[in-house]
This record gives sequence, C-alpha cells and structure tokens, in this order.
Amino acid sequence: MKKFLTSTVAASALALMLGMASARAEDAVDPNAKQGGAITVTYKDDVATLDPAIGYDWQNWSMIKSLFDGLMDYEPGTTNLKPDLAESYEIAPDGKTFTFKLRHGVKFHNGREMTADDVKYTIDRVTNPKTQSPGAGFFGSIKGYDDVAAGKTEGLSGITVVDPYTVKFELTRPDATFLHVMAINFSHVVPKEEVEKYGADFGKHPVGTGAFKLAEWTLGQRIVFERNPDYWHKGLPHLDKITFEIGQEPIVALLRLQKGEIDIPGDGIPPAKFQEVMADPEQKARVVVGGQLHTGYVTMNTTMAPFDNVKVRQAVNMAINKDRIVQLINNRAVPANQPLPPSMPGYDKAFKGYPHDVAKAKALLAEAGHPDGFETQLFAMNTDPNPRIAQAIQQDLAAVGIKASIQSLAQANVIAAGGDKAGAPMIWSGGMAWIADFPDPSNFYGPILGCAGAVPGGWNWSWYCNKDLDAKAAEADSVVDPAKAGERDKMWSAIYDKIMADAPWAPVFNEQRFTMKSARMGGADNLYVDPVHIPINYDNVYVNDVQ
Amino acid sequence: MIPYLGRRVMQSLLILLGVSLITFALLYLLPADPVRQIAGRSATPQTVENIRRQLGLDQPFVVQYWHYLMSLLSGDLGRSYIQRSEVTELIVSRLPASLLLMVGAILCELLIGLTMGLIAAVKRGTTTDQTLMVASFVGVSAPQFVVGLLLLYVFAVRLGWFPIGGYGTWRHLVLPSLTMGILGAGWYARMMRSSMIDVLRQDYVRTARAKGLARGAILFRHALPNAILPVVAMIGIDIGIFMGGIVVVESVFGWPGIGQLAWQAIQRVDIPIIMGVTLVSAFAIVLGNLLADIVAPFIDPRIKLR
Amino acid sequence: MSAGVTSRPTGAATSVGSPAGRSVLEIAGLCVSVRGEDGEREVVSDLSLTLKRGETLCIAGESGSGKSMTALAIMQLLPQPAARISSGMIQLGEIDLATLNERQMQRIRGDRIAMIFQEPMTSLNPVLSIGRQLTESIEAHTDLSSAEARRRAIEALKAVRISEADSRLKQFPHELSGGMRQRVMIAMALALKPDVLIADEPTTALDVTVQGEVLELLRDLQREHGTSIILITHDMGVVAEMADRVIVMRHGRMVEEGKVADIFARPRADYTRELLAAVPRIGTGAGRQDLGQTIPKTLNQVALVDDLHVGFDLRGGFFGQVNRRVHAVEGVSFSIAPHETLALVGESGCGKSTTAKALAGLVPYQGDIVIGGRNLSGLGRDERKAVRRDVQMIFQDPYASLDPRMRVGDLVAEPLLIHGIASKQERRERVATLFERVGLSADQMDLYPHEFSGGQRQRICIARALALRPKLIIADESVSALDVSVQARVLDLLKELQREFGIAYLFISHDMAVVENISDRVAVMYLGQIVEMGTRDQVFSNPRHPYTKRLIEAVPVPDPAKRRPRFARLDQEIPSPTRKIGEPPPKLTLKDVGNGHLVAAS
Amino acid sequence: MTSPIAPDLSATGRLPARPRAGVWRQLLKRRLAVLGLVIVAIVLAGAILAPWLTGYDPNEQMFDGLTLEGAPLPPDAKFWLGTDLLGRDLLTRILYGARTSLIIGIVANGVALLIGTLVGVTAGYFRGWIGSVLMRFTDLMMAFPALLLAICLAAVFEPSLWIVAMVIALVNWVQTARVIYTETSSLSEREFIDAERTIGAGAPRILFRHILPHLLPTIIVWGTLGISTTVLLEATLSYLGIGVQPPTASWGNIIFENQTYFQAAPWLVFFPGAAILALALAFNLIGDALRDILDPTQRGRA
Repeated sequence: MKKFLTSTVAASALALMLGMASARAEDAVDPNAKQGGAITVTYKDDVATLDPAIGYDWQNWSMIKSLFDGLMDYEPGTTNLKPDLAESYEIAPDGKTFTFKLRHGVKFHNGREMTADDVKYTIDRVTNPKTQSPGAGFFGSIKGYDDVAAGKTEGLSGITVVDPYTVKFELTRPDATFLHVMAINFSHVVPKEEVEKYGADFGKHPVGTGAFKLAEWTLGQRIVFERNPDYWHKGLPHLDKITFEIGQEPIVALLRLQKGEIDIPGDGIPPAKFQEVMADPEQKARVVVGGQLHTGYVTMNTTMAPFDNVKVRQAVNMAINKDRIVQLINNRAVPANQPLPPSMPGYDKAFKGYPHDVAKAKALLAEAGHPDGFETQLFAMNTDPNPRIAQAIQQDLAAVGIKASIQSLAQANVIAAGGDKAGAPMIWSGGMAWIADFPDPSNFYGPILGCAGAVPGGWNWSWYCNKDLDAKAAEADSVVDPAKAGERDKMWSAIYDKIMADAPWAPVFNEQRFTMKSARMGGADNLYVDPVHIPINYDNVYVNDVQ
Repeated sequence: MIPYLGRRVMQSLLILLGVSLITFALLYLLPADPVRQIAGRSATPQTVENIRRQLGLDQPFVVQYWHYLMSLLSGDLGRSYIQRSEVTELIVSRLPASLLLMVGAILCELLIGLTMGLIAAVKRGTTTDQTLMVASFVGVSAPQFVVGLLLLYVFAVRLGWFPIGGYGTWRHLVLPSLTMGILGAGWYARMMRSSMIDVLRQDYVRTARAKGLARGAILFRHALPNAILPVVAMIGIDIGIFMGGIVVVESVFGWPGIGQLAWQAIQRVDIPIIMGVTLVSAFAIVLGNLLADIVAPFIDPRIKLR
Repeated sequence: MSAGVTSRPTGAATSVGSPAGRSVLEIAGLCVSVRGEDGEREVVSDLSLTLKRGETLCIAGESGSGKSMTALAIMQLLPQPAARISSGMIQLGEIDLATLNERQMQRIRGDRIAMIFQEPMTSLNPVLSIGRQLTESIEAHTDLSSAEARRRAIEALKAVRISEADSRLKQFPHELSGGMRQRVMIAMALALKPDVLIADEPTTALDVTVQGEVLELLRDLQREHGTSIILITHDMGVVAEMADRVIVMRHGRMVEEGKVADIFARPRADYTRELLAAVPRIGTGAGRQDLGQTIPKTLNQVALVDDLHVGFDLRGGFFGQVNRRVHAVEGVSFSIAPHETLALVGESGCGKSTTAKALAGLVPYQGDIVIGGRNLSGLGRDERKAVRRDVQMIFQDPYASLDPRMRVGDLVAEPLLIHGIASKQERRERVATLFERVGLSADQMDLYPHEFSGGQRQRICIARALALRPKLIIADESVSALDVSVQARVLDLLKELQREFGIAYLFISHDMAVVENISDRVAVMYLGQIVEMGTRDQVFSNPRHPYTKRLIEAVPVPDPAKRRPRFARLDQEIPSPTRKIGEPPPKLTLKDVGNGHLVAAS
Repeated sequence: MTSPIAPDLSATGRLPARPRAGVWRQLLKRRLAVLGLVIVAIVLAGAILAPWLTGYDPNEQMFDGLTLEGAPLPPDAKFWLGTDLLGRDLLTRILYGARTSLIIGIVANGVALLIGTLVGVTAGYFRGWIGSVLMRFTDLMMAFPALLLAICLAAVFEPSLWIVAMVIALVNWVQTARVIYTETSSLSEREFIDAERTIGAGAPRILFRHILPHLLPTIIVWGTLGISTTVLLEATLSYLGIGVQPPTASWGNIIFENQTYFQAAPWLVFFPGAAILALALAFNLIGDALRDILDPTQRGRA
C-alpha cells in the first residue's frame, strides 16, 4: 500500500471530500429546531417497497434514506458528501482502494450493533442477481463484480472485512464516483438476520440504522415512521412521527394542505393550482424553490434514418421552442442547452447550445436532403403533462417540416420501445427523465449516452455510441484525487460539449423543484429542496407548534 | 340443489381458467418488457437476462402459463415484479376498500334506482315519470370520471360537506359510492320501471285488485317481488361493470382499492398483479352471477335449480 | 219449460233466505269505451241486465263481443287509462258502483262481488303461497285474526273439495295442476261469501275433463251459498250446462236475452240461430261417408307410422348429464289412407302435437315414418326435402304461423319458390288461384298477415299448405283458436278440399265435438300412447277404453235439455311423462275388439 | 254468404300499422326522441362542418392562447369556449373531437354489432356444440371486467383511432350477442319458423329471410344504445390516457389532458364533459324510443 491520502472535511461545495468525520455532523443540527411533533406527507402512487436494494421510485427514495444509512451521505440540503456510517475513509493514490472506518455504537432498529460484516453483506446482496436489484450496476467497479453478476460466485472478492469496524473495497479501475455510490440507497446497510427472516418481504419490514423506523404500514393507505430514539446522530431526528398517506391525487393533497390537514404534498404543487398558490402571498411564502438534478430531453435514434444525419439532429435542436414549453409547465423549469443541469458539477456555463431558429433548422434539413421535412414518430409517456409537452414539440417540429406522430404510451411501453434499436425514432423523456442518482457529471453519461447503454434493453435511447468519448469518460472517472476535481469537471464539460455537437439529444428544460409546506414546518429552506431527499429531508426538518 | 351447485362451480372454474388464459396471453403479447422495469437503468444486459431467467420469462408461453396455473392451483398468485410482495397480500389488503365501495355503490343504486323506477311505474305517463326517466338516462349517459369530478367539485370543494377524497370514514365513502352508483341507478330505474309496468299488467295483479286489496298491498306484496327478479339477475352482471368503474372512480377519489392497484400495475407491466386483479374481478363476477341465480328461487318459487 | 231446467233446483238454492227473484245486481244503459289510436270506440253499448239472487246468468258471445269488458266494468277493473265507463249505472243493492272511487270500490271487491278469470296459472301470484293469497283477501275485508283467517282459508279450500287443505296452504301455484288452481281461485272468490260471482271464461283454458269438474263444482257451490253467478263464456255447451238465463252479445250489444231453454229451443235473433247452428255437436257427425269396416294395410297408404318414439332429454346432476327423459311419444303406430281423415285426440301433454311435429320433420324421432311408400329415416337430405312436399302442416295459431313481416302472397308462394316450382309469373297466378280457392280474393295478396282476421289467416295457412299439392295435411288444433262460426266455415273448407283433391288429414284436436264432425277414424292418445283407435262410429258410439269414455262424457252438450248426469271426478292427477333414465313407461298393447277397433288393455 | 254471423271481416285499420312503417313519423311524435335527434344532428353537423364553423386549427397551439404564466384562457369573444392548456381553441377541439367520438361510436359499435349478431344468431339458431361453444365463450367474455380488458388490449396494440375502435368492438359485442342469442332462440321456436321448415325451407332461407328481418329492430335498438356505450368507453379510455393519440382531439382526452385544472379552469372539463353526456344521452333517448316503436317484446312498456 502506498501512502494514503487523507484530508479533513472541506467546506467546498464541489470538491470530493475525504474525511475523518467529526463532531461537525452533530454541530449541523439546527439550534432552533424543536423536538417532537408529527407531520403528514401525501403521495399519489403506492410505495412499492422500502428495501434499499430495490426501491428506486420517487416516493420511496427519501423514505429509505430516513430508515437506513450508508457509509456516506450528503450534508443536509446540499450535494456535499460527508461520511455517515463511516467515521472516516482513506483512498489509495491509485484510486482503486477505499478503506472505511465505521462509526462505533451504531445500532439497527432491532438493537444489534452494525459492523463491517453488515456492510459487506449489504453490497454482496445488492450485486447478487437473485436480489434483482435495479442498482446492482452501480457497483460494477468493485473487484469480482462480473463473477457475481454472472452468478459464478456469491460475494464480491473486492470487499474485505478488515476488522469489525473497518471495511476495504478494492476496485478494478479508479472510480471517482465511488464515494457517491457509497451514499446511494442501494448501498445502505441492512442487517443480514432481518433480511433472511423476511426474505422477499424485507421491503415491507425494513430494519435499518436510520433516523426513523417503520411503525405501521397499511398497504395502499398509510405508512407511519416513528423516531428512532437510539439514532446514533444525537439530536436527530426532530420529528416524532411522520405519516405518509398514499393514493392521494396531487390536487386533493394541495386542497388538504390549504385546509391545514397535511404538511407536505409529496407530489408537489399540481400545475392546475400553481398560479393560484403563487398569486397568494401567504401561500407563496410557504413555497420553496430549488434546482433539481434533472434534465428533460428528446432523444433521437442516431442509428435510424434520418436521425443518423447530425444535421437533422441539429435541426431538431433548433426547431424546439423551449421557452414555450417552459411556459406550458407554468415556468417551473429553465430551458436547457446541454445534458447536465446547471447545479451539477461540470455544467458548462459558457456553452450556448442551439438557438431556437426555425430558418436555420430548415436550412439544415435541406442540407441533409430533407427540404420538405419527413415523417417520424415521437414517443412519450401518457401521464400529464408529458402528452402536452409532446404535442408542443410536435408543433415545433411541424414548423420546420417534420411531421411527428405522437405515441403516448404507458411508461413500460415507452421504455421497451427505447430499448429496441428499431423501436422509437424520437422519445420525449418526461416522466422517465433523468434525475441524477448522485450529484456527479458521470451519472448523466454511462447508461444514457455511453456505449454501455446502447444495447437492446438499455437506456441509451438515442443509441449514441462514441468510443472516443467512452475512453475520455473513463479517463475522467479515474481522476480520484479531490484536489483535481475542478480538472475532472472540465473534462466532463468537454465530453458533454462534444456530445452536443453530435446532438443525439435535444435538451429541453431543467425542472425546478417547488415544494410547498404547511405553515408550521420549520427548518432551513434548503431542507425542503434537498437535492437528494425528495421532497424534503425528513431527518432535519421540524415543526414549530411543539414545545 | 347440490348437483346444480357442483355443476355451476365447475362451469365457473372453467370460465376462470379461460379468463386466466386470455389475460395471460394478452400480457405475453404486451410490447413492454417487465424485466427492464425490474432491472433499472444501470443494469447490464447480463443482469437483465439473469432476472429474466429467474422469473421464468425466458420460457415459451405454454410453459409459463403452465407454471402460473400450477401455482394458482395452490392458491399462489405469485409475487409482484415491482413491489416484490405476494400478490395475494396486496389484493387482500386493498380488497376491503373496494368491497366497501361496491357495497356503498350497490346501496346507492338500489336505493335511488328502485325508488325512481317504482315511482315512475306507478305514475307512468305523467310528467313525474318522464322527468324520472330522463334523469335515469342522464345517469346512464354520464361518464363516471365527469360525475366524479363534478361531485368532488360541488360537494367537497365548494360546499365542503364531504372530504375531498381519501378513505376511512363513512363521509369518505359517500361521493365515490354515489359516483359509482349513479350509472347503475339509471339502469335499475329503467329496469324496475319496465319490469314493474309489466307486472302491474299481469293477471294476478288484476286478481289482487279483484280481491279488494289496498293499493299498497298490491304494489309491495304482489307486484314488487315479481318485478324485482330481473333486477336481482342484473346485480350479478353489475359486478362486472363495477370492476371496470372501480379503476376510474378509485383514481378520481384516491380510494385505496384494487382498481388503483390494477392501474398502477398496468402502467408498469407488473404482470402478476394484473393477472391477480383480473382473476379476482372475474371471480367476483362469476360469484355475483351465481349468487343471483341462487337467490332467485327464494324470490320466485317457480325457479328450480337443477 | 223443458224438463232439464226444472230438474235443477234453481230457486231452492236460496238458503240465505232472501226471497227468490229479487235482483242483486242491476245494470242499466252501460256503455264502455276504449281510447285507441284512432279515437274513442265503444266496446259495450247500452247494456242493461238484471241478476237475481241465486241465479246463473250466462253472457255468451264470440271474441270482441264486449262480454269481458262488461265484467271488468262491473268490477271497476277496466284497463286504465284507455277504457272507461262512458255512461250507465251499475247498481249493487243500493250502491251505484259506477260512481264509487277506488277506495270505496276496494271494499266492495272480493267482499260483495268476486271474480275468477280464464287463466288460473297467470291469475294466481306465482311468488306467494296459496295460503297467503287466500288469507290476505279474508284479512282485507274482515277483522279476523290471522289464525282465524287461516281457518277460514282451510274451510274455503275444503269447500272446493281440495284434499289435505291444511298442507296445501304452503304450496305455490306452480305446484298445482290447472284444475286445482282454478279451484283455488274459486275458493278465494267464495271465501267471503260474496253476493255476486263473476266467472270470466273459467274453464276455457282447462282440459275438457277438468272443465267438467270445475263447472260442477261451481254449480254445487252456488246451490250451497246461493251466490248469484255471471258466467261469461263463448262455449254454448257450457251455457247449456250452467245457465238459468242467457244474454247473447255481439259487437258490444245485447242481441238476445232469455231463459236458457228458450234461447236454445227458440232463438229469436238471427245471430243466435247462426251461432247455435255453428256449434259442433257430438252425435251429429253424419254426412261423412264411412270408409268401410276394415283398415286397409296396403302400400298405398299416404302415411304409415310405426312404433314412433319421441323423447326429450333433461339434464341435471353434477356434470349436467342427462338424467331424466320426457317420454312425449311412446310407441305410436297408425296409418292414413288417401281421402281419409284420422283424428288424434287427447288432452294437453298427451303427445298428439309431438306426433304431428315428428311427422312434419320438426323433431327428431325413433321408429319409422313412411310417406308415400318411402321411409324418411333412410333418405338423404334432398330426397327428404322432396318427400316433405307430400306432408304439409297447418298450425293452431294462424297469426303465429305466418311470418308477420312478409306479404301473404309471398308467403303462399314461398313453398313453390323453395321447391323450384314454376316461374315467377306462374307462381303468382297459382297463388291467385289458391287464394280464390280458399275464399280470399287475389287482390289481397299484397297485404300483411296482421291485416286479416283470424279466420282469414287460417285460410291463408291452408292455401300455403295446398300450394305444394300435398298428399297429407296435418292440422294441429287448426280450428281451436277460432270462434265457433268461423270454425264451422274453416271445417267446411277443409272437407271441401278433401273431396276435391283427395287429401288425407291428420287432424289433431282436443275438442271431441269437432273431431266427431270431421274424422273418419279416431285415435285417442294418453301419456304418449294410443289407448284406443277405430272408426269414428266405433269410438264415439262404442267407446271401450275408460279414458275415451271420460273424454266423451266430459264434453258439455249444447242443449239444456240434455244436461249430463253428475260427472265423476278423477281421484289423482294425470301422471307425468317425465321419467328417470332407464325407467321407460310401461308399454300398452292394443287389442282388436272387432273390425279393427283397437283398444288398450288396461 | 249472407250470414249475419261475424263475417271474416278484415280488421284493417284496427290493428297497429305495420311495425316498420313510419318509424320516422313515430319517432318524431316523441318529444324526447326529437330532443335526441336534435342533439345528434347538432353534433353531426358540428363534426362535419367543423372546418367552416371555426377559424382555428384544432391542433394549433396559439401563442395568444395562454397567459404568460401558461394558464389557459377562459371563454371570451375570441375563444368562445376558452383555450386549453396548450393554448388551443377549446370549441374547435370539441368540434373536431366530435368526429372522433362519432367515428368510434359508429365504427366500433358497428363491428361489435356485427360480431354480436353473428355469434348470437349462429348460437341461437344452430344450437348444438357450435352454439354451446359460442355461448360459453360469450359467458367467458362476460366474466371479464370490460374496462380492464379494454385497457389490456389497448396496451397490447399501438393505439390509434382504428385500434381503439377495434378494442372497443372486441369488448362490446358480448351484450349484443346475448340479446341476439336469446331472441334468435325464441324466434326459432316460433310457430312460423316451424311452418317454414315444414314447407322445406333451408337454414339460409330461414335465417336471412325470416329470422334476420325480425332481429332488425333489436339490432337497430342495440345499435343505437350501443353508440352511447361506445362513446363513453372511448372517453374513459382516453381519460385514462390510452385512447386516441394526441393531438387528435377526442372528448375523453380533452378531459384527460385538462382534468387537473377542473377547479382553476372548469370550462376545460365542463364543456367536453357536457358534450359526452349530451351525445350519449341523445343516443340513449333515440334508442329507447326506437325500442318502444320497434321492439315487439318491449312494446307498450313505455
């Protein structure tokens, strides 16, 4: 082993941090916070599972974060990594070995102390094909992953339990995103005995180390979390109880919020109510706006004529009137010109993208041999507002001569069409769009723009595969040294600029988060637009009407 | 009676078998891949294939269906692809809400429909009759989602008499039941009216009048039991309509029943749930028809079950 | 006055004690009108009558004469809102019923005037027990407790001679036979000892043997209670049997009124005379030549039926297997010669119509049917179709057997078209000839069936049957639904056609009088088998089988002077032809008692 | 003959006129049926004349059709029924939506009627194993919750106007089949059919010349009533987002696209909702009147 890189926690927003975790975490507790109280949060869709290895939905993502903890986490309301269950970590200079020191005395909800064995078990379980985890692919850089994925063996050779409080990960390549991977839900630590006890039903009986524990789950109706009194992070959580009510239409949720029956409408402010809310100063005051690691885009199948011609793709980019589409969704987004959202490291502020220019687009089409345009199909998911946005795009395309018919289908059908090389010429990504799993520029590349995703059943719906860029991406990801983070971001910016030159996508907008809360909710605004805890950071918010 | 029941149960099982086969075939033909839903976007093709193999989705249709059928026979509806829970558990947890809604709706439609039909039949040819019949047609012609949204707007949002959706108290039940019931009430009103008019023309009603019975006795003792029979037969058929309506009404009112479960499952090709809900619905329909047939002899002693 | 009338103690029946001859019900100038599509129309015009205590008044008439409307008007049960009493007075004692409102009328109905209807099956509520239906009318008019009402109900049932009255109360109408039901109706009507009983065609829907029993019961009850009866009937036999006085109605007007003996002996109105002349009578079947004493068993028979079986399987049990069988026809054999009329008689459900249908190829059968020397069962499709030309059928209901959506000319031409006979023009000519032959005019060819009256429609059916020049015509109750006067003329037409074309008839009927009138030979069927067969004279003048005797006896004689002696009641109900699989009914053997007169050994 | 006895008088004039004669005239005598006819005529005229009735393109998303905040405009002089969430003229969309509803109503219902009649007649007339098989299949289809089946079918095919029509037809023939079956069974037991057999008429002749004409009223009645069912089912499928593809307007998908705005912009739900209701009501009213006029089993019940 070479010299370990060590570092103290940096305040820098963008830098990778290494660290000896410290009392700083405890310090982070809001001094104004009041202890106790209960809140009610609503969701329309059912919560499928609370198993961190499986849950990958909008609703359960942050619920799982409150029930479980990973080795790493982010500072509340930010994208700044910090150690969580790990007390500190070390990264070998080659960027291929990560060693985590675990916090002592962290207990699962069942009372047992969490150890390094649990960490290994957790990652082994997620990567085991039998678990059918949608997140298994994140762990592809750990040694032995391929054998596990192929079912040849049960456990990753790259994870070593050094002692009960030390766990070592060996990677096959330097991976700058690895600490982020250690912060996503899939790597949140689960106790083996409980998983084995409940088997496939563990998702209905989650046991973790998190700030809350599951108190009640009435299927299809209600999930109740109660405070974990033994939570290792002293002073958290503030709330005693969170009730999630399921199956509530967003519009109903908002009406109930206005009547003071609930505290957070989990699905946000429904478009129909948006203006009413914003027009009322009292209500507007309770709305928190923030960025989101989201981009809505149109994919063009680069293997399919006429989109195999870059000029056509560029023409489409110029044809779409993004301002109009933003207007359609009540200005709750900002027009996008590149794949990365503005709050993502690596976002190229200097990049101007393609202007909305109908004449130029027509000229490009003519150059490409389609002076009269052509006919094509635009797929979109069939939930509001996606059919509407698709229709707006359709009209813009029509203006330059492209006649796109809309296929508005169930999510699963659109995904299937995208994963089929001859399936869908164009897809509007809304509803299935890319919200980053973790705040790192690489997250927007691999599966959706890299060669790895351009396979049958993959998510690279534009079937854009540029070997050069793949190599450059690998190069960028091997820059593990946090000191070179800025350099790495530039590398990524260059990659995305090149992608935009090839224009497999037409980025349309980046959604803004508008979270609304009841008057009694307290805590910093950024807790309500936490980039990773959606809709809110349950662990850190509090209510004002308790003693 | 016993042989009759035995035969009917056999027939019902055959029908359920047919329903399962057709649904399974439709889902097999679905141009969406459930495995991709499960595997997530970071999955490698190998992971996808692994999962496909584990779920047996790489097998030919016949084999898949056979496996499904075999586990079905042992009472196992399988596990949800997305939710990973037992489908039986998911359905059982949501069934009470749907049943409650169905009971509420049946009460609504019987109460409204039969009353309207009875009054219209007695007052046939009058303005009351015509008004009631137009009203019944409006009920039959109104799309449930429009009715639901309208009731929600007027009684929950504007007047605030009822909660704006949700589940729990009887107050939550009123609007969804009414929404579901209005359609049926229209049919029942029409049916009751024509059935009642028909019965009132029968010789035995004339006999009853010739005996000097009072109007009420004739109407309720002699006419009603005869007129109600086609209505009872209708309740069996009705359950099928309910099962469809439940998808819409539960979604409008956020009612945690199997309709919402089905709708979400269809969106995400969660085949075991779709199969489960379809089978449960078909079972309910078959059971409803069977019950209607079993009840019939108690209303009309001429009917013999054999 | 004839001896028959005086022999009945009409006046002596006034056990109530009121002086004989006092009127109970008086109708004066009654007019009933019905509103139809083309305005109001009078169906009863200026009717006046008086009903005396203990008397039986018969209102006789053919369909559309307004007799039922009169009855309903008395009860204030006219179909609402179309029909109403436009003028007149209906005086029951001191009360004018025509002026009462519904509530007041409710107290009268059932209590002081009771009514029984034609069809006992539909007149009883199918979903209520006999007991419930009996007691409710008692409870409606008296203050009796339910236990007492029940006792009264049992009494009433006993009075109409229903055995085990106690347990019958729990039964439902469908569990009773037709005769039983009508007795229940009578019990219901008489339970409260009304002053007046209106009986609207009380026996028309019943088999002739049952009719006899019911009529007799009515007579007995009247004697006991002294009830005044208005009996409405189209059957002059029933009139002769029952009436003290008769009113003959036609087109809503009273044509004639008088004592029964006078009406029958000295009818004044032409209509009454014609009516009486048209009534078929047993024993007047003269005018038919006898075909000789032996039945020629030769090949030139038009039709030969040998050991015919027709059965219907009933399914049941766990797997819906066949477990019972209706033995509708069970080993019937007969033959029909050219020019001959074979009558098949028997009561409902005896299998006579099924036999006809088998012969016409409408139901599958076992056994042999030989038409014109060719056995149908051995033939192919086209040959069978050709043979079918020789057998044509006329049905009971002339309206139901003509497709209402086709012009009658086309209907009559259809058989020619199907069998590819003649060109279009020739067909039209032939049809015109046929129309004229059956007494219709050729210019009626373009009309639709509903534009004809019942008799005319039956003529169309006959023309249609004749179109193919068949050797055999099956007439299945073909005149039963017609009014007597029309019936007589259709029968005449049939006879004429037989003389002219030499057609053989298989004439199926339940009406012994009609049968006697038209047939050469008669076969009596009972429970799917023939119990007696012979020439008309053999069967009618020398009936050997008890069932045949009973059938003949039961026919009411349209002559008040010849009232029948008391009619023996049958103790048990007719057994069912439905049997379990593997238990066929016992087979009867026919014995020749002389000259081909075959009788089943019983 | 000079007999005074009731002659075989022709009863012409007393009996109701030939059932099919003057259906129109009879229909026009009924106020409610006339109301239905008027509504259908209006919708039909609106659908056919749509391009002339409005100056807008149904799919044109107008820049001045939305507020700056992206909200739809309420009814005013320019947009009579307001605009939708994409800034399109609602009146224009409703007019063009009528085309969709009518096409689906007529095509889907026609196909359903055809299937139902074929199945019903075949099973009802021939009985035997073929009848059993057909009716058991019909029972099977009855056991499907219609909407669920339609949703599954719609998911299997790529939805388009015609596919939606076919899906609806596949779901909706069952009722017709049952009714036609019952009617055919009882018709084939009628005496005049027996009479046809005795004169040697074959199955095709009996079916086409004698049974079908009698079924015609039922088919017409069910056809009319079926249109309303079909229109409603299409609306429901569109409401669930699996119907006719955008931007083709259909009353159901207008509501689907705009339903969340039912408070902020009630006209977006109210007008198309009222249109669906009115059209379904109209066909029901006409169908009901036709049933009274044509269907002998129901005659006089009104």
